[in-house]
Amino acid sequence: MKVLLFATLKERAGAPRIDVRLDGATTVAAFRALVAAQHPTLGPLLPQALVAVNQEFAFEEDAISPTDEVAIFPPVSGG
Amino acid sequence: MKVLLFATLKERAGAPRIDVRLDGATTVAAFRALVAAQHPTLGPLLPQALVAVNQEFAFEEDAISPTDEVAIFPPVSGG
Amino acid sequence: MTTQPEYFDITTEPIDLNALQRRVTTPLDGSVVAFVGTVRGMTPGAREPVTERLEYEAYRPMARAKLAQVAVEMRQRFDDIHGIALVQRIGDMAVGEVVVAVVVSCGHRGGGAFDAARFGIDRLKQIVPVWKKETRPDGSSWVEGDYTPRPGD
Amino acid sequence: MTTQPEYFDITTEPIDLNALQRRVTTPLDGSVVAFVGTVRGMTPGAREPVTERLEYEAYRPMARAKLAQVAVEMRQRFDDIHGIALVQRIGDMAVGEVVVAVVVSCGHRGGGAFDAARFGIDRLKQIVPVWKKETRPDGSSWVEGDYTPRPGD
Repeated sequence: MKVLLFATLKERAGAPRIDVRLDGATTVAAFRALVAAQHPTLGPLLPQALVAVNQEFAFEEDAISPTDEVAIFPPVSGG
Repeated sequence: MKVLLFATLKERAGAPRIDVRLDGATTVAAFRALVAAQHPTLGPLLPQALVAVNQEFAFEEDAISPTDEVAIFPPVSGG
Repeated sequence: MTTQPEYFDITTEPIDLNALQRRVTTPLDGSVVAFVGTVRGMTPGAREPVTERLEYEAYRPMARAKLAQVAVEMRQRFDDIHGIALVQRIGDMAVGEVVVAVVVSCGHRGGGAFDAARFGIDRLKQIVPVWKKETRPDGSSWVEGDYTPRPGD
Repeated sequence: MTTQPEYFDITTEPIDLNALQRRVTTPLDGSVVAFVGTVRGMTPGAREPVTERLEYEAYRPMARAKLAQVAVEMRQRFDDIHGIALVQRIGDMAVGEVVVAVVVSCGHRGGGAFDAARFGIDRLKQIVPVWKKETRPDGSSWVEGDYTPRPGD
């Protein structure tokens, strides 16, 4: 699945989106581990990163399925 | 001396300024009585009216001299 | 550039909020708060609920001086604010038009700008010699102020 | 005309405060409060006191949805407010430029518009997915946010 990246994560990856292989539904916590394994360069940023699923903040036990719109980004700093 | 009027007082007098005869310095309280005597049409409005002397609010015992800039107006309602 | 820009005006021209924001904003400022007074057309519950127009007049030189006094009092109470703009429009205005603006800048959004703007509009309505006449469907009349100045005002 | 106009935007265009004021003002309103965030150039006491530019990016569809959520929360807390405009500018901005605006109308100056605007900017900075990169004389870096969303955010 395509995963959207913003700010520091986009900069570190060198791209606004990455591919993550996901075999069926999982949790945000497990998804974080998958991304770290498949994209080691993002590893140091993932523990503090926020995950959004279908444009809502998602928490560690929330579900992710391959058809969801998923984004990973640092805590927001707008305004 | 010329005395400036605003809002209800101007409307009642039919003019933005009136002449008030003043023989030397007096107090705001006495000035109010002089205006009422010389311009009876303003009489009903004077008790609640504010008096400004040289563009500062003036109070009953404050002095007025014939060379001051004096204005009479109702409580403000701007903003 | 001064860190305490000030702008006071009694004007018949429309009030430009973008221009006032630029006037008050210094390089130290990340926050600007504006209070804007507009001509309200309907006041549910009032005895005369519908306003068509308001006509404002001012004792201009005194009004300008009192705007400056309001700014002094704002700075006395809120010591982290930087720029202040106080503008009262006068003349004839229709429902929805901007009549008055109090615009204040400060460094951070948690600073004094919100409270300073609130104090500023309250104070302006107490001591700045401006009056308004209201036109309603049934006629027109002067709006009565309810503040009596005290020594020091 | 609705008495609860709303306007939400994530935009690369300059923010026009006059237009936002007009958008939120209904015939029931005599008061509009605007909080405006600007690019601060100097932050005395900070480790890196000088900012030259800020570059903002957003997760646009989510950011727009979160602006709408901020408005819902504003109405839940301040039930006398009428119009709400929430606009975040993104892209590259110089010191002094307007980055964000929270504009709220209500009937009277003693109503909820001041507190609603203050709540609105605080909440916007917590939950709207926007990030800024700061350029200083010595280089550039992303500004770190400090809020961790909770369920319901």
